[in-house]
Order: sequence, then structure tokens, then C-alpha cells
Amino acid sequence: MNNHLHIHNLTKYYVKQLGWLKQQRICALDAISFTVKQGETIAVIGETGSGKSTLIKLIAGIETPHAGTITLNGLQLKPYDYASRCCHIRMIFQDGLASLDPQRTIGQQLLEPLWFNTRWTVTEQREYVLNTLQKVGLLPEHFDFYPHMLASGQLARVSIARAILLNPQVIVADEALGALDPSIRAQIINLLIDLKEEMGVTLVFASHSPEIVRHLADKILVLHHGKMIEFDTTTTLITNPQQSLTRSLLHTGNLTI
Amino acid sequence: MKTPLLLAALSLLAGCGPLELHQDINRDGLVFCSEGNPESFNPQLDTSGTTVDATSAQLYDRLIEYDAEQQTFVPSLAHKWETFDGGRRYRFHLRPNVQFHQTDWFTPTRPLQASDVVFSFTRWLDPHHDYHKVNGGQYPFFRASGLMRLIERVESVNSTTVDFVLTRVDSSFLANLATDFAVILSAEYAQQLTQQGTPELLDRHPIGTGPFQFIEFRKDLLIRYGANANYWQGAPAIKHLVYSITPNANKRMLKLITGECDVIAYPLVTQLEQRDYKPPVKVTQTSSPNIAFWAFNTERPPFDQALVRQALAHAINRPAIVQTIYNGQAQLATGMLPSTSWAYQPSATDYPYDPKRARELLRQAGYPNGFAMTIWAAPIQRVYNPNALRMAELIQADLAQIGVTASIVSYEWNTFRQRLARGEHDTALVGWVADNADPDNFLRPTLSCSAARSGTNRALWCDADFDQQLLSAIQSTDPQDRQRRYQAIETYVMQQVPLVPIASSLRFQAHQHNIFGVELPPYGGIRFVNARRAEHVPL
Amino acid sequence: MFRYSLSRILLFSITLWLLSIFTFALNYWYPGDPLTNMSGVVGEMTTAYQQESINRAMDSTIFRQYGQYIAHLVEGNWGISLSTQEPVFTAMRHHLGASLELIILGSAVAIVLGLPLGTYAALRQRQWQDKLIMTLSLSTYSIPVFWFAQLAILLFAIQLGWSPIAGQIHPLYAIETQTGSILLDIILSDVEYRGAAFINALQHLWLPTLVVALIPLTMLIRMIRSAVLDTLQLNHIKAARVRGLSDTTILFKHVLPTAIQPVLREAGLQFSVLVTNIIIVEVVFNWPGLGGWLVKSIFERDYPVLQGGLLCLAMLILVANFTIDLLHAWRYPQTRDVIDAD
Amino acid sequence: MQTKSNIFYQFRAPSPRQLIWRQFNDNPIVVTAYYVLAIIMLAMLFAPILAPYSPEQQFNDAISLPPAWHPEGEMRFVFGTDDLGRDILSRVLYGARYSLGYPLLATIIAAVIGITIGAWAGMSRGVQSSTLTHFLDVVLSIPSLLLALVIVAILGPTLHTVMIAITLVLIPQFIHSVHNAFYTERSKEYVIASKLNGCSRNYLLRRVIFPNITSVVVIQFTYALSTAILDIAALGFLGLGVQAPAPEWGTMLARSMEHMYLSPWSMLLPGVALFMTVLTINILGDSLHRAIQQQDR
Repeated sequence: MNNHLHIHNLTKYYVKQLGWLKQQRICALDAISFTVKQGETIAVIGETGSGKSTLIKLIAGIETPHAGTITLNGLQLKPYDYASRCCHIRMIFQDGLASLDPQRTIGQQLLEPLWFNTRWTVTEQREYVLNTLQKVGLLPEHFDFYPHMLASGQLARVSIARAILLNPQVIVADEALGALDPSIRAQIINLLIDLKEEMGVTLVFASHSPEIVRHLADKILVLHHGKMIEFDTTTTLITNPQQSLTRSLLHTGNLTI
Repeated sequence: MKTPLLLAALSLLAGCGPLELHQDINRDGLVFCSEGNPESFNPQLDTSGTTVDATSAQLYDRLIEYDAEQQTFVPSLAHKWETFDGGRRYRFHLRPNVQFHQTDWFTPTRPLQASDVVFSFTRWLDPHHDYHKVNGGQYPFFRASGLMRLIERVESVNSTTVDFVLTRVDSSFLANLATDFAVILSAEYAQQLTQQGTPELLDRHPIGTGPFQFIEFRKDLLIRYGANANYWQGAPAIKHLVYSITPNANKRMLKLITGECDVIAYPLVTQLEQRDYKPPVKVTQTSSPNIAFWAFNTERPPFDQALVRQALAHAINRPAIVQTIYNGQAQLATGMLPSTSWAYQPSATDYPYDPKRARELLRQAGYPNGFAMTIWAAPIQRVYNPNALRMAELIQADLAQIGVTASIVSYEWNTFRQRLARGEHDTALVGWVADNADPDNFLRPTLSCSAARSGTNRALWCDADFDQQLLSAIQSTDPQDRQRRYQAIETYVMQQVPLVPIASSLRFQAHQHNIFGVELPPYGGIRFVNARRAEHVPL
Repeated sequence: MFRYSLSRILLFSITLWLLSIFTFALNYWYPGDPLTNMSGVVGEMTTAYQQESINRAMDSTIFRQYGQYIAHLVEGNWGISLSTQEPVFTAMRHHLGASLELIILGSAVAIVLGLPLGTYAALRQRQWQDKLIMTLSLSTYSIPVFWFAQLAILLFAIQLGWSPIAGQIHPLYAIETQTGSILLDIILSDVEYRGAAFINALQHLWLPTLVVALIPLTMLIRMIRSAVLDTLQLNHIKAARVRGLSDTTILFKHVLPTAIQPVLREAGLQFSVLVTNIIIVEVVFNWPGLGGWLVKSIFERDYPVLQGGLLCLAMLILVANFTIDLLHAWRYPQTRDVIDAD
Repeated sequence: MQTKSNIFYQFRAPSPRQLIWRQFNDNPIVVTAYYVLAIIMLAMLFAPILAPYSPEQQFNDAISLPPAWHPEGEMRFVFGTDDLGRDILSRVLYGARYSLGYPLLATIIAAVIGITIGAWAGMSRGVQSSTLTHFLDVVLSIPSLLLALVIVAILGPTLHTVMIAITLVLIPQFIHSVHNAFYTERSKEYVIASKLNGCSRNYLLRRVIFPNITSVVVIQFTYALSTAILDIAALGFLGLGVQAPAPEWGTMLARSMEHMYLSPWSMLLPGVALFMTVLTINILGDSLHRAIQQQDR
């Protein structure tokens, strides 16, 4: 299916109050349009403050755009309509600990999306969560664990488990792997690749790390001050970038974390 | 660890300092800790003991005085008087050269004259007088005592002679003139105030002829008087007289012990007697014609039924009240008249403590399950009742036994009296201090119809039969006949019980050992004119 | 700073406005006649009442009545007392002076004692001195003020005789009331016994001041302790230590200035606790201040006085908070930016 | 504290709240406070069984009797009698209802109302400007006792009025703290994650956010309770609270002031009872606060 995820003219700005009536608009995203095919992996790169996070949040539905539309399979997604959006688009959070409720066990939180979006019985839901835990490389015991008892790698796996629970078509991630140790990061990247293969899911992620981008992405989207300055396949951009910024972003090596 | 350090510093502060200077100030001053704010600075306007204590004997003089020991009338502002027309006209000759107070706001240009006397009396006699309506226009004593109807007119014969013309012959006239309420004001001052357009100051910044003159009044805090250097009997020994207003009886007592007060009103005598004090405190007692009672508002149901009132009278344990509240320093009342009165006879009808009988009476009256009511209790002590609130609690507990739910109501003293006068209460714990020795003075101001109108009849009881009996009793001249008649009245009152008499108490006053000459006249008030502080008193 | 002050002033005015609406509405909620409650004029038939009714637009809309109410307030015409017939505003000024005297002296004592004690506790963290100070402060914080005041009177005034029982000064000292604050009045007066009067006033003053200071003191100790502990963790303090500065220098030059900042802010919000205590202490010590005046007016059903006392106390708290806010922003500019950024 | 070694042998791991509770229980002072409060509560509930006499029974033969250990005291009145011959111990036991029970009730009502409004305000958009927060700050700086006094002045001093006044006065405090807590909590990532899970608003409110602000609510509750107790006692002390003959502690203290010199013991028991109650509540609130702070570190 072509035009799987279509983003058109997406705009977002923040307002800064500068006095009683004076306001200044700070543009975070300026009329971004692009299209993603099913199963593709898109990396969003750019300097700090270029609007990477905003783009991811807009697609995930955390924030609402001031203009523009997001269309999935020809169906326009409405803001605030979490119930229908969450079956198609899921997000992997950057900070595993902060994105989990400290007061409830992993299992309880993983049951949550199923509880609201399926009509399965409790045992079925529980079974499915246990399966998913195994799928992301965790043990069934972890079902009864509290977030603070897990290591960062395990937390990342929980985040991934939560993202894939509802078999979404698109998964978005914002610096999901940035904070992990290199060894664990490798494991998680491999896990993501495996899952992608298995589920045929579209992945849109923002990252600082050129290695991850090169390793994972099919296409790269380069943002600069809220504007899309380049969008092409990874190979094209690595070998023949049009902008000097792209080059520097993709070749800074390990300096950015 | 902080406290001792601080205390050391502060005690140092308290210890040193020019104490001689403090003693200087102390020497010619006197602090009287009184129990409340006066309602006004003119006793014409108010009968409350607090107002009388604060004003009558200090700021003002009367035409004549009553000497309780000799039982005669003695000259005061009038140095002699005579009667004409068979006792319907009294002529008073005024003392010459009596000066009014000279203050910041008034300088008298002339001594006391007949016009001052005329002004002082016509103010309340004549409803059309310019000053009649000023500051409320209520003259409760004169209305309740019948003086308003007794005096036909007051005339000045010349500048030193005044004539009083009466409507009928009445032997109580002189006694009433000698009371604390018949004070003489300055007509010149009134004139000055009228010109200034501030007539209400007449009773707030008072001018009189008395031994002390007004300096300042700070509500809830103090009244400050200075000696009147030109007093016609000679300036008083005390130069500064301060009333420190301390409504809490216990605080008054403590202030006496710590030396903050020189004289206190209504001491808790029983408590004082239980302890020895470093600075010796002296307690004096005088007999006082007073009665504490529990008045029912007979205009309100169910208290309009005599049965209910009788039931409540039976319900309360009066001997226990006398024991607890007065510590036995009072006499259980059997009627309105105290045992010291010449007309006294124990009444035939009495109400012993009998809850069973009370319940039975209530059932007959149609309240088998009781009812709810309020007991109004004075917030401060009076001569007749050292602690009305406590008494109310005792009564509350007694009433609970017969199924009557009582709640206690109390306001600040002046508010309390105003509301009582408006009849907002169900029942009230109040009392009466007689202004003279006549038995009539116990009954007429507290229970007659005219007293119900003027607001001193707390039972709001108006019984034509009773009024008639009272009138015939006062018109009788034979003492034995009068005594019989008063007994009949007492019995009638006790049958109807518009109020339950509780006790009559002694009057006490406590002062520092080195204070002499504070006088408590038996019929109310307190006099500081002869008070002095002795320098060295052997302990 | 200017923009910050402006926004604070706006907020302050809005609060005052709401307060005035509240007190205006109270006149209608109290039992009795609204006009009497507002102005203290009694007797519906009298000319004074009718004149006042016209002045205050009582037959007009509620909005005009409110307008007149505000106009009267601003003019200083707060009605007359029902019990003394004296203007509320004049009486209020004297009572305010007496209350302010206690408040200022109490806060001063609290600061003078609280600052070193709190700092000391922080420096001796988890040692017995710290534990003692903290236990004491938690216990005193829980003492009901009226009970404590009674105990203090019993001990200092009656048993030891170090202090009189109540009042501002011995009543024989004829000090004219000008400000209401007794010490100021003595200084302003022209009586010959000023020295003796001043000492006598101090003897009366120290005990209520101490009682008033107690609760703010314990709060201050706790606040300063935790603020100092937090500050000691900061990097620039560690850096100063590494640089080899002496402990005293670090404490006075670096730790305390930083630690005061959150305390100042908290202290403003705790001002109301002080005022609560003032109300009770004034009643217990017969202090002629706003609190005792207000409580008495409730007993006397003297609504104009009650209104005056309420308005004055509330405004006192608002002004204090406002001042502390501005002071805080002036001293610590970074707060302004934080608030601006909201 | 998170490294409890036996964690894997347990059937269920302790939740963070349980951890706070455990740490809380490690402190002997807290445990003491806890038991003292429990004893006071029990004394309040079982006052009719424990009290030797009725609180209103007057013994005419035993007016102002000192406590039993005093040479003049009698064994039948352990803590002495008051000026009407009523047993002080019985009065203090019964008085706990007025001085602890009613404040507790007022606080619970205020908490329910305040939390509901606070949660609503915290969840709805628009009611979140900093101006509102500052404004609420300012309004709350008016002392609760002053507001209670005004309400009593309007409605007259009865038990009902005092209850209404105290409840009304406490509500804004709950709104304020709950609103603030909600406001900070709802922008946290785990709430967003739950939102993205498609949870209903109700679920989000009750099951996701609320368990995380319980500690704030509990601290606020202890604070409000001690305020309520002191305010009711202060009103009673000023004579504007619960009326006689109810044995409310503040009223008893006001009364004892009248006998301060001759019978100082009459201010002992009610004062100590009031002090202990407030102290234990403050200790519990304070330690809870500290336990949470420590966990956050």
C-alpha cells in the first residue's frame, strides 16, 4: 500500500509571552510534508532544538499541530482521539523509568492498553502480556515487578513491549536508545530489528547517534530550525548529502550521545 | 537553651530601672480594677452598677446625701432645705461657690446655680426638653421609681434656690433625690455643646462637680480621672484615679496579688481567703440589699404558664447553687425581700428541690417531654451573683434531669443588658440591688408593669393585681399593716413565680493593705473621695 | 523588575478587590440591617439613618451600593462602632499600632533566635544538638498557643513575678495614644517620667512578645535548617570548600545568603500563622490590638468593628506578602525570570 | 532501602508505598506517636466505658478537688474535679469527641470536597495559569482562624456552625495542594504514556494519577487535621466554639484560666491531651514527609 503514513504541511509553534499583550511565536515545525511507506524505517536527525522531538510527539499524538494533517492509510488522525490512534501508532519513550507509573507493577501497566482496546478476557490478556514479555526478552516474573526494580535495559524492553502490544502499524521513538550503555544498546537495536522483521511495522525515530541511524534507517529526514532540509534514503544521504549540515550530522562519529 | 539566656536578659531589664520614679507615680495614684465598661458617663441614663460605680460618686454630686449609719439625709450641694404646701413643695438652698470641673474642653465661667439643677432635672422630666432625646432618651431609674410622675415641675426661685413641686405627697422623695442617679449636671456646659452642635458629648465627656474629673476613656482598657483641685469639700488625696477594666474575675484577683490593682471590684472572696499573700491583701465586706433571681420571660410561651414556671422552680437545686456559687457566703432567698429588710418574713410558698414534682407539673402543663429553652447569664460578676455563667451550668444540669434542654447565652455586659431590655431572652439569671431601704424598691422596679415598659422588669411580667397591691402597700402608713401587705405580695409573687429568687449576698471589696478610705455605700456605688495611700504601713 | 512589580501589583489589586467584595457581601450576611452593619447607624426612623441611606445609595442597585461602600472605605469612613459610637477607622489605627508592635517585635525575636539556631542545627546534622533542637521545635510547634500563654503567665507573672499579668503599661502612666504602639507613644509623649514608663512598658511587653515569637521561631528553625542543608549540597559550596576557604567565610559569604532565599519566600506564607497567634495572645494578655478588638466585637455583635478588624488584618497579611514578594524578587532576580517564564 | 535482599523470595515485591511505610515504621518515635494516637482514638471511641463518671455529673461535695497525688486529692477523682465538681478525667475522655472526633470529621468532609474540586481543576485545561496558583496562595494566607471567626459571627456559636466554619476553611487548602500535585503529575511521562494507551479520563484520574499523589494528600490531611483541632480548640477558648456544658478541651482550658492560681491542675489534663494529640499528628505528618523526600532522592 502506497502512501502509508502521509504527513502534510505539519506546523507547530510555541508562544512566548513578552509583556502584557506582546507575544512571540517560536516556530518548532514549519510546514513539514513527507510520506512513509509501510515497513520503512525513518530516522529524524537534526541539531538540538531543530524540532525532532516535536515531530515525534505530533505523530504520537502527545501534542496537537497548529496546522497540517497526519494521514494513515488515507484516514486522517484527529487530535485527542487517543482511543483510535493507539491501535495504529505507538510510541517508545525515551526514559523507561519516567514513562512507567512507579506505583503499579509492570504487568498491570502492560495490561492497560489491552483492557481499553480489546474485548479479551482477563486470562487472555494476561497470557498475551506474558507472551509479549518473552518476545522482548523478559521473564514472566517481571510481570509482578515494580519499575524501580528493573535495570535500564530491562526498562527499555518494557517500553518496547508496551509499544508492540496492540500490533500497531507505526511505532515512533524519541531518542529511545540514547541513554543506554553501548552493549545494551546493541541488544535493543537487534531486538528492534527482529521485531520489525517479524511484524512489518513502520518505525519513525529521532536520534542523535549517526551509527544507529546508519544501522537502522531506510530513510533519513534532516531538520533544521523546524524546516525539513533533506529527506532521502540513507545511502543517498551518506554518500551524497546536499547540505553540509547533513554531512556533519551523519559524520560526527561518536561525539554526540 | 535559648530560654535561660533570654530570661537572664529580661530579668536584668525588669530588675533595674529607676524604681523610685515608679513609686512616685504610684504614690498619688490609685488603680481600681473594675469589671466592665460603663454604658455612659451619666448615671441618669443607666441603672447598671458598673456605670454607677464609675461615675456617680466620682464625677458628680447630688443635692443631698443619705447617711446610712445615722439613717438621715445630710446636706451636699444643697446646704439646707424646707417643705411647703404640706409636703408638696420642697425648697433647696444651694451651697455657694461650688465649681464645676475645668477641663480641656470646658471652662466654667460661674459656680453652681439654680439653673444647673433645673437643667439636670428637666432633662429627663420634660419630653420636649432639647436634651431629652440625646443619647437614647431612656431614664430607667426615674421611670421605674415613679419619680417621673411624682415631680410636677422644678423651678428656680433665684440663682441659689430651687423649688420642686410634687404631684402628691410622697415620703420617698428625699430618698430618691439622694440616690446615685439624681446627679447635677452643668447647664452652661450643655449650652456650650448645643452651640458646638455636639450635644451627645454631654454624657461622654462629662462635666460635674464631683471630686474627680474625666480625662479619658478607652473602651475595654481604662477610664482615667484626675483630682478636682477645686472640689468644694477639698481636693481628694488621690491625684490620679484609674479604672482598669478587667472583666475576668480571676485576672482581677491575680492583678491585686501582683500589685497591678490597688482595689478590685467583686473579688472572688472564697479564693482570696484560701491563700496567704506576700503583699497582704485586705478584704472588707458590707451588707448589701440585693437579690439574685432567675427571671422567666412571661411574654413567651411556655413561660406564660404559671405551672411551667413552678415546675422549673422545683427543678433547680437552690441550696446546692448557693453552696457552689457563693461558697456559702450568701443567704438562700425565700422571697424577693432579703432577710435584712424590716418587712421580711419567710414566705409561705417555697420551692424545695423536687425533680419528681417538677416533672409532674410539666406534665400537667402539657410538656411531658420537656422543651428547649435558653438561659441568659451575665458575663461578669455582680454583687448578687459572683458567677452567673457557672450558675447557669448548674441549672442546665438540673433541668436536664426533668427533660428540659437549656442552652446558655451570654453577651458582653452592655449588649446583654440591651438585649434583655428588648425581651430577647427565655429566662435570665440576673438580680437587683436596691437603691434604698424601702421594700417597695425590691418589688416595683423588678416586677411592676411600668418597669416592664422601662426595661428593668426582666420577667416582663405585668399583673394588674400585683400593681394594685403594691400601690396600696406604699400608701399605707402603719408599719405593721405594711409588713402584712408585703407578706401577702411576697406570697402572691411566689405563687406566680415570674422569677425564682435565689440568694442575697454580702458585698465584698478587696484592696492592698496600704489603701485606706475606699467606701462602699450600702445602696450601691463606690466612693474614692476619701481614699488615700499610706506610705508606711506596719505589716 | 519593573514588569515583575507591575504584575505583582496587578495581582495584589485583584486580591484587594476580591477582599472588598467579600467584606461588602458580609454586611448582607450578618444578622440585622445591612446599612447598620455597614455604617453603625441605628434606628430606621432617625434622620441620621435616612441621610446615611442616601449617602450609601441603599435604594439603588447593588452595584452602586458597592461603589459607595468602596468610596466610603477609601475616604476612611469605616462606619461607627455600635457600642461606643466612635468612628471605626480612628479606633482601628490605634489597635493596628498595638498589634504591629507585637508582630514586629515577635518576628524580630523569631529571626534573631531562629537564624542561628537553625543554622547551628544544620551544621550539627544528626548529632544530639540537632536532634534536641528539632525535637524541641516540633514539640513547641504543637503547643496550643493559648495554653502556652497561660503556662507562661502562671510561671513568669504569678510564681516568679517577673512580669505583670496583662496590659501594655501600668495604667497610672498617662501616655497619650498616638500610634497605639506603646513604646512609640512613650517616645512621642512629653511626660516627665518617660524613662520609667519605657521600662514599665518593656516589663509588660516581653512576655507576650515571647509567646508570639514562639511558633514562628520553631517554623523558622525548621525552614532554615533544611535550607542550609540543601545549600551545603550545592556545587558552588563544595567548590568553595575545595578552594580552601575557611568554614566561617563559606557559611557567612556563601551558604547563608543562598539559604535565606527559600526561607524568605516561605516566611511570607507563614505570616498568617503569626496573625492567628496574635489574635489569641492579645485576648490572653488584654493587649489592645486588632485581634482582641475583633474577638470582642463578635461578642458585642458590633459588625462595623468586626468588618474594620477583618479588613485591616486581611490587608495587613496581603501587604506583608506583597512586600516580601517584591523584596524577594529585588534581592534574587532569578525568581523574576522563573515567574516570567510561566 | 531499595536493596532489600530477600526480594526474590517474596511472592510479591513491595510497592513504593509499602517501602515508605516500612521506613516509616523503622523510626521508634514514629511508632510511639502512632500508638499514642491510636490510644487517644480508642479512648475517644470507648469513653463511655472508660470514663469513671458522666462528663456532666456534678459532685457537690468535691468542688475544685486537686488530683489524686496531691495531699488533698481523692482517689475517686484521679485528675481532680473542676469548679462545678465534675470529674476532669471523664470530661477529657468525652471531650476527645469534640476535640478530635469532630475535627476528624470536618477534615474528612473537607478532604473529599477539596480533593474532588482540586482534581477537577488540576485536570481541566485553562485553570492552570500561574496567576491562579499565586492567587490561591494569597487567599490562603488569610488565617483559617480569622475566617472561622467571621463565619461564627454570621451564624452564631454552635457546634454546627463551628463544624461548617472549620470545614469551609479547610477546603481551599485541599484544593490548593491537590491542584498543584495534579498539575505537576499530569505532565509527567507515565501519565502521557497511559493517555496514549487510550485510557479513559476517569481511569487516568483515579488509577493512574491519584495513587501517585496519595502521599501529598496524606500529608495535607495530617496538616489540616492539626489545624482543625487547634482551630476548634482556639474557638472554644475564645468562647465562640462549642458551648457549655460540652467538655471541649479548648473550652475547658478557657475555664481553667479562671482558676489558674488556685487550681492550676485544672489546665493540666486538657492541655496535655490537646498537646499530645496535635504532637502525634504532627510527628506522623512530618515523618511521612521526610520518608517521601528520602525516597525521592
